[in-house]
Amino acid sequence: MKLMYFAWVRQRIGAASETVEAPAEAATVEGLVAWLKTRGPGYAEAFKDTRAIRYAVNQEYVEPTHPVASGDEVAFFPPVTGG
Amino acid sequence: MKLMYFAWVRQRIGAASETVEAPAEAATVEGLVAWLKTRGPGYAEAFKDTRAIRYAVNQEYVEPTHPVASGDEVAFFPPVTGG
Amino acid sequence: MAVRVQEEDFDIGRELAALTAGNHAIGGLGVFVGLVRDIAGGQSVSAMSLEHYPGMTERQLEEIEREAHARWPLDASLIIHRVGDLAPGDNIVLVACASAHRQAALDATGFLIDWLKTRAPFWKREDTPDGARWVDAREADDTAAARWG
Amino acid sequence: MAVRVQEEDFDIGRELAALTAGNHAIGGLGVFVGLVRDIAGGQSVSAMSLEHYPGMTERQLEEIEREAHARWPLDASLIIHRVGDLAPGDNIVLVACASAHRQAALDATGFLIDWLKTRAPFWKREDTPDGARWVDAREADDTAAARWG
Repeated sequence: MKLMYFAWVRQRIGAASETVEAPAEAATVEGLVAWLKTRGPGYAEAFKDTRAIRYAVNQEYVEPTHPVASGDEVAFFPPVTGG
Repeated sequence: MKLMYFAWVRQRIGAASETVEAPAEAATVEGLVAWLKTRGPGYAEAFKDTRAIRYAVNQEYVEPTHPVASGDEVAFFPPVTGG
Repeated sequence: MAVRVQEEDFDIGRELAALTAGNHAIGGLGVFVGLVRDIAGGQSVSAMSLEHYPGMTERQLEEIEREAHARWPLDASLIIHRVGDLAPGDNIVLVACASAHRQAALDATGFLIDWLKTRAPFWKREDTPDGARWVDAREADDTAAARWG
Repeated sequence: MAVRVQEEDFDIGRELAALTAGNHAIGGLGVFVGLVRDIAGGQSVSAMSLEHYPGMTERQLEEIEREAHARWPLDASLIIHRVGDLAPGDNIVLVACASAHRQAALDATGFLIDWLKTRAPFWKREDTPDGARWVDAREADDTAAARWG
Protein backbone atom coordinates (compact mmCIF):
# COMPACT_ATOMS: atom_id res chain seq x y z
CA MET A 1 0.00 0.00 0.00
CA LYS A 2 1.33 3.40 -0.99
CA LEU A 3 0.85 6.23 1.50
CA MET A 4 1.20 9.90 0.53
CA TYR A 5 1.43 12.92 2.80
CA PHE A 6 1.05 16.57 1.88
CA ALA A 7 1.62 20.04 3.38
CA TRP A 8 2.03 20.01 7.19
CA VAL A 9 1.08 16.33 7.39
CA ARG A 10 4.13 15.64 5.21
CA GLN A 11 6.31 17.92 7.31
CA ARG A 12 5.28 16.41 10.65
CA ILE A 13 5.76 12.86 9.42
CA GLY A 14 8.99 13.80 7.67
CA ALA A 15 8.19 11.93 4.45
CA ALA A 16 6.26 12.67 1.26
CA SER A 17 5.38 9.03 0.63
CA GLU A 18 6.14 5.52 1.75
CA THR A 19 5.14 1.97 0.86
CA VAL A 20 3.89 -0.01 3.84
CA GLU A 21 2.44 -3.39 4.67
CA ALA A 22 -0.36 -2.46 7.00
CA PRO A 23 -1.63 -5.02 9.54
CA ALA A 24 -4.96 -6.74 8.94
CA GLU A 25 -6.80 -4.55 11.46
CA ALA A 26 -5.95 -1.48 9.39
CA ALA A 27 -8.71 -2.31 6.90
CA THR A 28 -10.22 1.18 6.74
CA VAL A 29 -8.75 4.67 6.49
CA GLU A 30 -9.37 5.30 10.20
CA GLY A 31 -7.88 1.90 11.07
CA LEU A 32 -4.83 2.88 9.06
CA VAL A 33 -4.57 6.19 10.96
CA ALA A 34 -4.78 4.38 14.33
CA TRP A 35 -1.94 2.09 13.26
CA LEU A 36 0.17 4.96 11.81
CA LYS A 37 -0.07 6.89 15.12
CA THR A 38 1.80 4.02 16.82
CA ARG A 39 4.72 4.32 14.42
CA GLY A 40 6.41 7.32 15.99
CA PRO A 41 6.02 10.81 17.46
CA GLY A 42 5.89 12.49 14.03
CA TYR A 43 2.89 10.35 13.07
CA ALA A 44 1.24 10.96 16.44
CA GLU A 45 1.72 14.71 15.98
CA ALA A 46 0.41 14.67 12.39
CA PHE A 47 -2.74 12.76 13.31
CA LYS A 48 -3.45 14.22 16.74
CA ASP A 49 -6.51 16.13 15.45
CA THR A 50 -8.07 14.11 12.65
CA ARG A 51 -10.80 16.74 12.11
CA ALA A 52 -8.04 18.70 10.34
CA ILE A 53 -7.18 15.83 7.98
CA ARG A 54 -8.70 14.91 4.62
CA TYR A 55 -8.34 11.47 2.99
CA ALA A 56 -8.13 10.23 -0.57
CA VAL A 57 -8.00 6.63 -1.75
CA ASN A 58 -6.76 6.18 -5.30
CA GLN A 59 -7.02 9.95 -5.78
CA GLU A 60 -10.69 10.27 -4.82
CA TYR A 61 -11.89 11.86 -1.57
CA VAL A 62 -13.21 9.33 0.94
CA GLU A 63 -14.66 9.25 4.46
CA PRO A 64 -12.59 7.78 7.35
CA THR A 65 -14.70 4.59 7.25
CA HIS A 66 -13.69 3.85 3.63
CA PRO A 67 -11.98 0.44 3.20
CA VAL A 68 -8.34 0.22 2.12
CA ALA A 69 -6.60 -2.70 0.44
CA SER A 70 -3.00 -3.58 -0.26
CA GLY A 71 -2.79 -2.14 -3.80
CA ASP A 72 -4.33 1.23 -2.84
CA GLU A 73 -2.76 4.67 -2.92
CA VAL A 74 -3.91 6.40 0.28
CA ALA A 75 -3.28 10.12 0.82
CA PHE A 76 -3.49 12.27 3.96
CA PHE A 77 -3.56 16.05 3.85
CA PRO A 78 -5.04 19.22 5.38
CA PRO A 79 -8.06 20.97 3.85
CA VAL A 80 -7.02 22.41 0.49
CA THR A 81 -6.06 26.05 0.04
CA GLY A 82 -5.37 26.62 -3.65
CA GLY A 83 -6.98 29.06 -6.04
CA MET B 1 -33.02 73.58 -27.69
CA LYS B 2 -30.90 70.79 -29.15
CA LEU B 3 -32.67 67.55 -30.03
CA MET B 4 -30.80 64.29 -30.62
CA TYR B 5 -32.10 61.07 -32.13
CA PHE B 6 -30.49 57.63 -32.05
CA ALA B 7 -30.87 54.19 -33.68
CA TRP B 8 -34.29 53.68 -35.35
CA VAL B 9 -35.63 56.96 -33.94
CA ARG B 10 -32.87 58.70 -35.90
CA GLN B 11 -33.59 56.67 -39.02
CA ARG B 12 -37.35 57.30 -38.96
CA ILE B 13 -36.93 61.04 -38.40
CA GLY B 14 -34.11 61.17 -40.93
CA ALA B 15 -31.83 63.32 -38.77
CA ALA B 16 -29.28 62.70 -36.01
CA SER B 17 -29.83 66.09 -34.36
CA GLU B 18 -31.49 69.45 -34.88
CA THR B 19 -31.81 72.75 -33.07
CA VAL B 20 -35.42 73.85 -32.62
CA GLU B 21 -37.43 76.60 -31.00
CA ALA B 22 -40.20 74.65 -29.38
CA PRO B 23 -43.55 76.36 -28.68
CA ALA B 24 -44.40 77.32 -25.11
CA GLU B 25 -46.77 74.36 -24.64
CA ALA B 26 -43.84 71.96 -25.20
CA ALA B 27 -42.60 72.57 -21.66
CA THR B 28 -42.06 68.89 -20.80
CA VAL B 29 -40.55 65.93 -22.64
CA GLU B 30 -44.01 64.56 -23.45
CA GLY B 31 -45.19 68.02 -24.56
CA LEU B 32 -42.18 68.14 -26.86
CA VAL B 33 -43.04 64.71 -28.29
CA ALA B 34 -46.66 65.81 -28.96
CA TRP B 35 -45.36 68.85 -30.84
CA LEU B 36 -42.70 66.87 -32.77
CA LYS B 37 -45.37 64.40 -34.00
CA THR B 38 -47.06 67.29 -35.85
CA ARG B 39 -43.89 68.11 -37.77
CA GLY B 40 -44.13 65.35 -40.38
CA PRO B 41 -44.76 61.67 -41.09
CA GLY B 42 -41.22 60.61 -40.05
CA TYR B 43 -41.75 62.12 -36.59
CA ALA B 44 -45.23 60.59 -36.34
CA GLU B 45 -43.76 57.20 -37.23
CA ALA B 46 -40.85 57.53 -34.78
CA PHE B 47 -43.11 58.48 -31.86
CA LYS B 48 -46.14 56.32 -32.63
CA ASP B 49 -45.41 53.99 -29.70
CA THR B 50 -43.79 56.02 -26.94
CA ARG B 51 -43.49 52.97 -24.67
CA ALA B 52 -40.55 52.02 -26.91
CA ILE B 53 -38.80 55.39 -26.43
CA ARG B 54 -36.37 56.48 -23.73
CA TYR B 55 -35.58 60.12 -22.92
CA ALA B 56 -32.51 61.96 -21.68
CA VAL B 57 -32.25 65.64 -20.80
CA ASN B 58 -28.70 66.96 -20.65
CA GLN B 59 -27.44 63.37 -20.87
CA GLU B 60 -29.36 62.04 -17.86
CA TYR B 61 -32.34 59.68 -18.13
CA VAL B 62 -35.67 61.39 -17.36
CA GLU B 63 -39.37 60.52 -17.24
CA PRO B 64 -41.77 61.92 -19.89
CA THR B 65 -43.07 64.48 -17.39
CA HIS B 66 -39.61 66.04 -16.95
CA PRO B 67 -39.51 69.80 -17.82
CA VAL B 68 -37.45 71.04 -20.77
CA ALA B 69 -36.07 74.54 -21.31
CA SER B 70 -34.52 76.34 -24.25
CA GLY B 71 -30.87 75.61 -23.45
CA ASP B 72 -31.41 71.87 -22.92
CA GLU B 73 -30.06 68.94 -24.91
CA VAL B 74 -32.94 66.47 -25.25
CA ALA B 75 -32.37 62.98 -26.62
CA PHE B 76 -34.83 60.35 -27.88
CA PHE B 77 -33.83 56.73 -28.39
CA PRO B 78 -34.93 53.08 -28.07
CA PRO B 79 -34.01 50.95 -25.03
CA VAL B 80 -30.25 50.40 -25.08
CA THR B 81 -28.68 47.19 -26.43
CA GLY B 82 -24.93 47.44 -25.87
CA GLY B 83 -22.63 45.12 -23.96
CA MET C 1 -11.39 53.58 -12.47
CA ALA C 2 -11.31 54.02 -16.21
CA VAL C 3 -13.84 54.12 -19.00
CA ARG C 4 -13.10 54.08 -22.73
CA VAL C 5 -15.33 54.11 -25.81
CA GLN C 6 -13.40 53.41 -28.98
CA GLU C 7 -13.57 52.01 -32.51
CA GLU C 8 -10.27 50.10 -32.22
CA ASP C 9 -9.99 46.63 -30.76
CA PHE C 10 -8.45 46.20 -27.30
CA ASP C 11 -5.63 43.90 -26.20
CA ILE C 12 -7.10 41.96 -23.27
CA GLY C 13 -3.76 40.76 -21.91
CA ARG C 14 -2.22 44.21 -21.98
CA GLU C 15 -5.28 45.89 -20.42
CA LEU C 16 -5.46 43.40 -17.54
CA ALA C 17 -1.71 43.56 -16.91
CA ALA C 18 -1.91 47.36 -16.69
CA LEU C 19 -4.91 47.15 -14.36
CA THR C 20 -3.16 45.05 -11.71
CA ALA C 21 0.46 46.18 -12.24
CA GLY C 22 2.26 47.18 -9.06
CA ASN C 23 -0.69 46.65 -6.71
CA HIS C 24 0.10 43.58 -4.61
CA ALA C 25 -3.00 44.04 -2.49
CA ILE C 26 -4.99 42.54 -5.38
CA GLY C 27 -5.90 38.90 -4.85
CA GLY C 28 -8.56 38.45 -7.50
CA LEU C 29 -9.41 39.83 -10.91
CA GLY C 30 -12.87 39.31 -12.43
CA VAL C 31 -13.26 39.82 -16.16
CA PHE C 32 -16.04 39.74 -18.71
CA VAL C 33 -15.52 39.98 -22.46
CA GLY C 34 -18.49 40.32 -24.82
CA LEU C 35 -18.03 39.12 -28.40
CA VAL C 36 -20.03 39.41 -31.62
CA ARG C 37 -21.97 36.19 -32.32
CA ASP C 38 -22.62 34.97 -35.84
CA ILE C 39 -26.17 33.99 -34.95
CA ALA C 40 -28.85 35.87 -33.01
CA GLY C 41 -32.55 35.26 -32.62
CA GLY C 42 -32.19 32.22 -34.89
CA GLN C 43 -30.80 34.27 -37.80
CA SER C 44 -27.26 34.38 -39.06
CA VAL C 45 -25.45 37.66 -38.53
CA SER C 46 -22.77 38.70 -41.03
CA ALA C 47 -21.87 42.05 -39.47
CA MET C 48 -22.80 44.37 -36.63
CA SER C 49 -22.71 48.10 -36.16
CA LEU C 50 -22.71 49.83 -32.79
CA GLU C 51 -24.06 53.35 -32.38
CA HIS C 52 -23.78 55.35 -29.18
CA TYR C 53 -24.48 58.74 -27.62
CA PRO C 54 -21.09 60.42 -27.24
CA GLY C 55 -20.84 62.22 -23.92
CA MET C 56 -23.81 60.52 -22.28
CA THR C 57 -22.18 57.11 -22.80
CA GLU C 58 -19.06 58.07 -20.87
CA ARG C 59 -21.16 59.74 -18.13
CA GLN C 60 -23.30 56.65 -17.70
CA LEU C 61 -20.32 54.29 -17.68
CA GLU C 62 -18.53 56.44 -15.09
CA GLU C 63 -21.65 56.53 -12.94
CA ILE C 64 -22.02 52.73 -13.15
CA GLU C 65 -18.35 52.30 -12.27
CA ARG C 66 -18.64 54.67 -9.28
CA GLU C 67 -21.64 52.65 -8.09
CA ALA C 68 -19.59 49.43 -8.26
CA HIS C 69 -16.82 51.03 -6.17
CA ALA C 70 -19.43 52.17 -3.64
CA ARG C 71 -20.79 48.63 -3.32
CA TRP C 72 -17.58 46.57 -3.32
CA PRO C 73 -14.03 47.20 -2.04
CA LEU C 74 -12.33 47.41 -5.44
CA ASP C 75 -8.68 48.23 -6.07
CA ALA C 76 -9.15 48.90 -9.77
CA SER C 77 -11.73 48.65 -12.53
CA LEU C 78 -11.95 49.12 -16.26
CA ILE C 79 -14.70 49.34 -18.88
CA ILE C 80 -13.86 49.44 -22.59
CA HIS C 81 -16.71 49.41 -25.12
CA ARG C 82 -16.25 49.44 -28.88
CA VAL C 83 -18.43 51.31 -31.37
CA GLY C 84 -18.66 51.27 -35.17
CA ASP C 85 -18.52 48.30 -37.52
CA LEU C 86 -17.75 44.86 -36.09
CA ALA C 87 -17.67 41.30 -37.44
CA PRO C 88 -18.55 37.95 -35.79
CA GLY C 89 -15.81 36.95 -33.36
CA ASP C 90 -14.81 40.57 -32.69
CA ASN C 91 -14.54 41.88 -29.15
CA ILE C 92 -17.34 44.27 -28.15
CA VAL C 93 -16.79 45.04 -24.48
CA LEU C 94 -14.26 44.40 -21.72
CA VAL C 95 -15.20 44.76 -18.07
CA ALA C 96 -12.68 44.04 -15.31
CA CYS C 97 -12.64 44.49 -11.53
CA ALA C 98 -9.73 43.85 -9.17
CA SER C 99 -10.10 43.37 -5.43
CA ALA C 100 -8.36 41.78 -2.46
CA HIS C 101 -11.02 39.05 -2.54
CA ARG C 102 -12.43 37.02 -5.39
CA GLN C 103 -16.11 37.34 -4.55
CA ALA C 104 -16.00 41.13 -4.69
CA ALA C 105 -14.10 41.02 -7.99
CA LEU C 106 -16.54 38.59 -9.62
CA ASP C 107 -19.72 40.18 -8.23
CA ALA C 108 -18.66 43.67 -9.27
CA THR C 109 -17.85 42.38 -12.77
CA GLY C 110 -21.33 40.85 -13.10
CA PHE C 111 -22.90 44.03 -11.77
CA LEU C 112 -21.01 46.26 -14.22
CA ILE C 113 -21.97 44.27 -17.31
CA ASP C 114 -25.61 43.90 -16.18
CA TRP C 115 -25.99 47.62 -15.51
CA LEU C 116 -24.08 48.59 -18.64
CA LYS C 117 -26.51 46.51 -20.72
CA THR C 118 -29.56 48.38 -19.43
CA ARG C 119 -28.18 51.91 -18.88
CA ALA C 120 -25.30 52.73 -21.21
CA PRO C 121 -26.61 54.31 -24.45
CA PHE C 122 -25.36 51.89 -27.09
CA TRP C 123 -27.49 50.42 -29.88
CA LYS C 124 -26.66 47.37 -32.00
CA ARG C 125 -27.70 46.94 -35.61
CA GLU C 126 -27.17 43.51 -37.15
CA ASP C 127 -26.87 42.59 -40.82
CA THR C 128 -28.88 39.42 -41.53
CA PRO C 129 -30.01 37.65 -44.73
CA ASP C 130 -33.32 39.59 -44.35
CA GLY C 131 -31.46 42.91 -44.19
CA ALA C 132 -30.26 45.14 -41.37
CA ARG C 133 -32.25 45.21 -38.13
CA TRP C 134 -31.93 47.02 -34.82
CA VAL C 135 -31.50 44.60 -31.96
CA ASP C 136 -34.44 44.62 -29.53
CA ALA C 137 -33.76 45.15 -25.86
CA ARG C 138 -34.20 41.91 -23.93
CA GLU C 139 -36.43 41.64 -20.90
CA ALA C 140 -33.88 39.19 -19.48
CA ASP C 141 -31.37 42.06 -19.32
CA ASP C 142 -33.75 44.15 -17.21
CA THR C 143 -34.26 41.17 -14.92
CA ALA C 144 -30.50 40.63 -14.63
CA ALA C 145 -29.92 44.29 -13.76
CA ALA C 146 -32.84 44.37 -11.30
CA ARG C 147 -31.36 41.62 -9.11
CA TRP C 148 -28.65 44.06 -7.99
CA GLY C 149 -31.37 46.24 -6.40
CA MET D 1 -12.23 21.70 -21.79
CA ALA D 2 -8.64 21.93 -20.66
CA VAL D 3 -6.79 21.71 -17.37
CA ARG D 4 -3.15 22.54 -16.77
CA VAL D 5 -0.96 22.50 -13.66
CA GLN D 6 2.40 24.16 -14.23
CA GLU D 7 5.27 26.05 -12.63
CA GLU D 8 5.56 28.61 -15.45
CA ASP D 9 3.48 31.76 -15.62
CA PHE D 10 0.64 31.94 -18.15
CA ASP D 11 -0.07 34.63 -20.75
CA ILE D 12 -3.68 35.64 -20.08
CA GLY D 13 -4.21 37.36 -23.44
CA ARG D 14 -2.86 34.44 -25.41
CA GLU D 15 -4.84 31.85 -23.41
CA LEU D 16 -8.14 33.70 -23.81
CA ALA D 17 -7.55 34.32 -27.53
CA ALA D 18 -6.91 30.61 -28.04
CA LEU D 19 -10.03 29.70 -26.05
CA THR D 20 -12.45 31.69 -28.23
CA ALA D 21 -10.60 31.53 -31.57
CA GLY D 22 -12.75 30.48 -34.50
CA ASN D 23 -15.93 29.89 -32.50
CA HIS D 24 -18.35 32.67 -33.43
CA ALA D 25 -21.15 31.14 -31.38
CA ILE D 26 -19.44 32.59 -28.29
CA GLY D 27 -21.07 35.78 -27.04
CA GLY D 28 -19.53 36.00 -23.59
CA LEU D 29 -16.31 35.07 -21.85
CA GLY D 30 -16.07 35.01 -18.07
CA VAL D 31 -12.62 35.04 -16.49
CA PHE D 32 -11.12 34.90 -13.03
CA VAL D 33 -7.44 35.42 -12.25
CA GLY D 34 -6.09 34.79 -8.76
CA LEU D 35 -2.92 36.64 -7.75
CA VAL D 36 -0.47 36.42 -4.84
CA ARG D 37 -1.20 39.16 -2.27
CA ASP D 38 1.59 40.77 -0.24
CA ILE D 39 -0.55 40.71 2.89
CA ALA D 40 -2.70 37.95 4.38
CA GLY D 41 -4.32 37.58 7.77
CA GLY D 42 -2.83 40.96 8.74
CA GLN D 43 0.75 39.81 8.10
CA SER D 44 3.01 40.76 5.25
CA VAL D 45 3.86 37.96 2.85
CA SER D 46 7.21 38.03 1.06
CA ALA D 47 6.84 34.78 -0.88
CA MET D 48 4.47 31.87 -1.38
CA SER D 49 4.95 28.24 -2.26
CA LEU D 50 2.24 26.02 -3.72
CA GLU D 51 2.29 22.27 -3.20
CA HIS D 52 -0.12 19.89 -4.91
CA TYR D 53 -0.97 16.21 -5.38
CA PRO D 54 0.10 15.35 -8.94
CA GLY D 55 -2.46 13.13 -10.60
CA MET D 56 -5.27 13.78 -8.14
CA THR D 57 -5.09 17.51 -8.88
CA GLU D 58 -5.72 17.01 -12.59
CA ARG D 59 -8.49 14.46 -11.89
CA GLN D 60 -10.27 16.84 -9.54
CA LEU D 61 -9.94 19.79 -11.89
CA GLU D 62 -11.27 17.74 -14.80
CA GLU D 63 -14.19 16.55 -12.67
CA ILE D 64 -15.01 20.12 -11.62
CA GLU D 65 -14.80 21.25 -15.24
CA ARG D 66 -17.11 18.42 -16.40
CA GLU D 67 -19.58 19.44 -13.70
CA ALA D 68 -19.57 23.04 -14.99
CA HIS D 69 -20.27 21.82 -18.53
CA ALA D 70 -23.14 19.68 -17.20
CA ARG D 71 -24.67 22.70 -15.45
CA TRP D 72 -24.20 25.44 -18.07
CA PRO D 73 -24.15 25.46 -21.89
CA LEU D 74 -20.46 26.22 -22.32
CA ASP D 75 -18.57 26.39 -25.61
CA ALA D 76 -15.14 26.26 -24.01
CA SER D 77 -13.42 26.35 -20.64
CA LEU D 78 -9.94 26.48 -19.23
CA ILE D 79 -8.30 26.05 -15.83
CA ILE D 80 -4.59 26.78 -15.33
CA HIS D 81 -3.11 26.57 -11.83
CA ARG D 82 0.49 27.27 -10.97
CA VAL D 83 2.58 25.38 -8.40
CA GLY D 84 6.01 25.99 -6.88
CA ASP D 85 7.52 29.27 -5.68
CA LEU D 86 5.61 32.50 -6.30
CA ALA D 87 6.06 36.15 -5.32
CA PRO D 88 3.48 38.87 -4.52
CA GLY D 89 1.81 40.06 -7.71
CA ASP D 90 2.36 36.73 -9.47
CA ASN D 91 -0.53 34.95 -11.17
CA ILE D 92 -1.74 31.83 -9.34
CA VAL D 93 -4.78 30.62 -11.23
CA LEU D 94 -6.70 31.36 -14.42
CA VAL D 95 -10.28 30.18 -14.88
CA ALA D 96 -12.24 31.01 -18.03
CA CYS D 97 -15.61 29.95 -19.44
CA ALA D 98 -17.06 30.86 -22.83
CA SER D 99 -20.74 30.61 -23.70
CA ALA D 100 -23.34 32.04 -26.07
CA HIS D 101 -24.71 34.02 -23.13
CA ARG D 102 -22.98 36.12 -20.51
CA GLN D 103 -24.79 34.80 -17.46
CA ALA D 104 -23.74 31.22 -18.14
CA ALA D 105 -20.14 32.33 -18.73
CA LEU D 106 -19.95 34.35 -15.51
CA ASP D 107 -21.82 31.86 -13.33
CA ALA D 108 -19.71 28.93 -14.54
CA THR D 109 -16.54 30.95 -13.85
CA GLY D 110 -17.65 31.64 -10.27
CA PHE D 111 -18.60 28.00 -9.82
CA LEU D 112 -15.23 26.72 -11.08
CA ILE D 113 -13.14 28.92 -8.80
CA ASP D 114 -15.37 28.22 -5.76
CA TRP D 115 -15.23 24.46 -6.27
CA LEU D 116 -11.52 24.52 -7.10
CA LYS D 117 -10.85 26.28 -3.80
CA THR D 118 -12.51 23.53 -1.76
CA ARG D 119 -11.76 20.40 -3.82
CA ALA D 120 -8.54 20.69 -5.81
CA PRO D 121 -5.57 19.41 -3.75
CA PHE D 122 -3.33 22.48 -3.58
CA TRP D 123 -1.75 23.84 -0.42
CA LYS D 124 -0.26 27.30 0.08
CA ARG D 125 2.67 28.07 2.35
CA GLU D 126 3.42 31.74 2.98
CA ASP D 127 6.69 33.30 4.12
CA THR D 128 5.99 35.97 6.75
CA PRO D 129 8.19 37.93 9.20
CA ASP D 130 7.28 35.23 11.78
CA GLY D 131 8.48 32.46 9.47
CA ALA D 132 6.77 30.16 7.00
CA ARG D 133 3.19 29.08 7.70
CA TRP D 134 0.67 26.85 5.97
CA VAL D 135 -2.41 28.80 5.00
CA ASP D 136 -5.52 27.68 6.86
CA ALA D 137 -8.62 26.72 4.88
CA ARG D 138 -11.29 29.40 5.17
CA GLU D 139 -14.81 28.62 6.23
CA ALA D 140 -15.94 31.32 3.79
CA ASP D 141 -14.64 29.15 0.95
CA ASP D 142 -16.83 26.23 2.05
CA THR D 143 -19.81 28.59 2.24
CA ALA D 144 -19.05 29.93 -1.24
CA ALA D 145 -18.82 26.42 -2.69
CA ALA D 146 -21.95 25.26 -0.87
CA ARG D 147 -24.18 27.87 -2.52
CA TRP D 148 -23.82 25.98 -5.81
CA GLY D 149 -25.58 22.97 -4.22
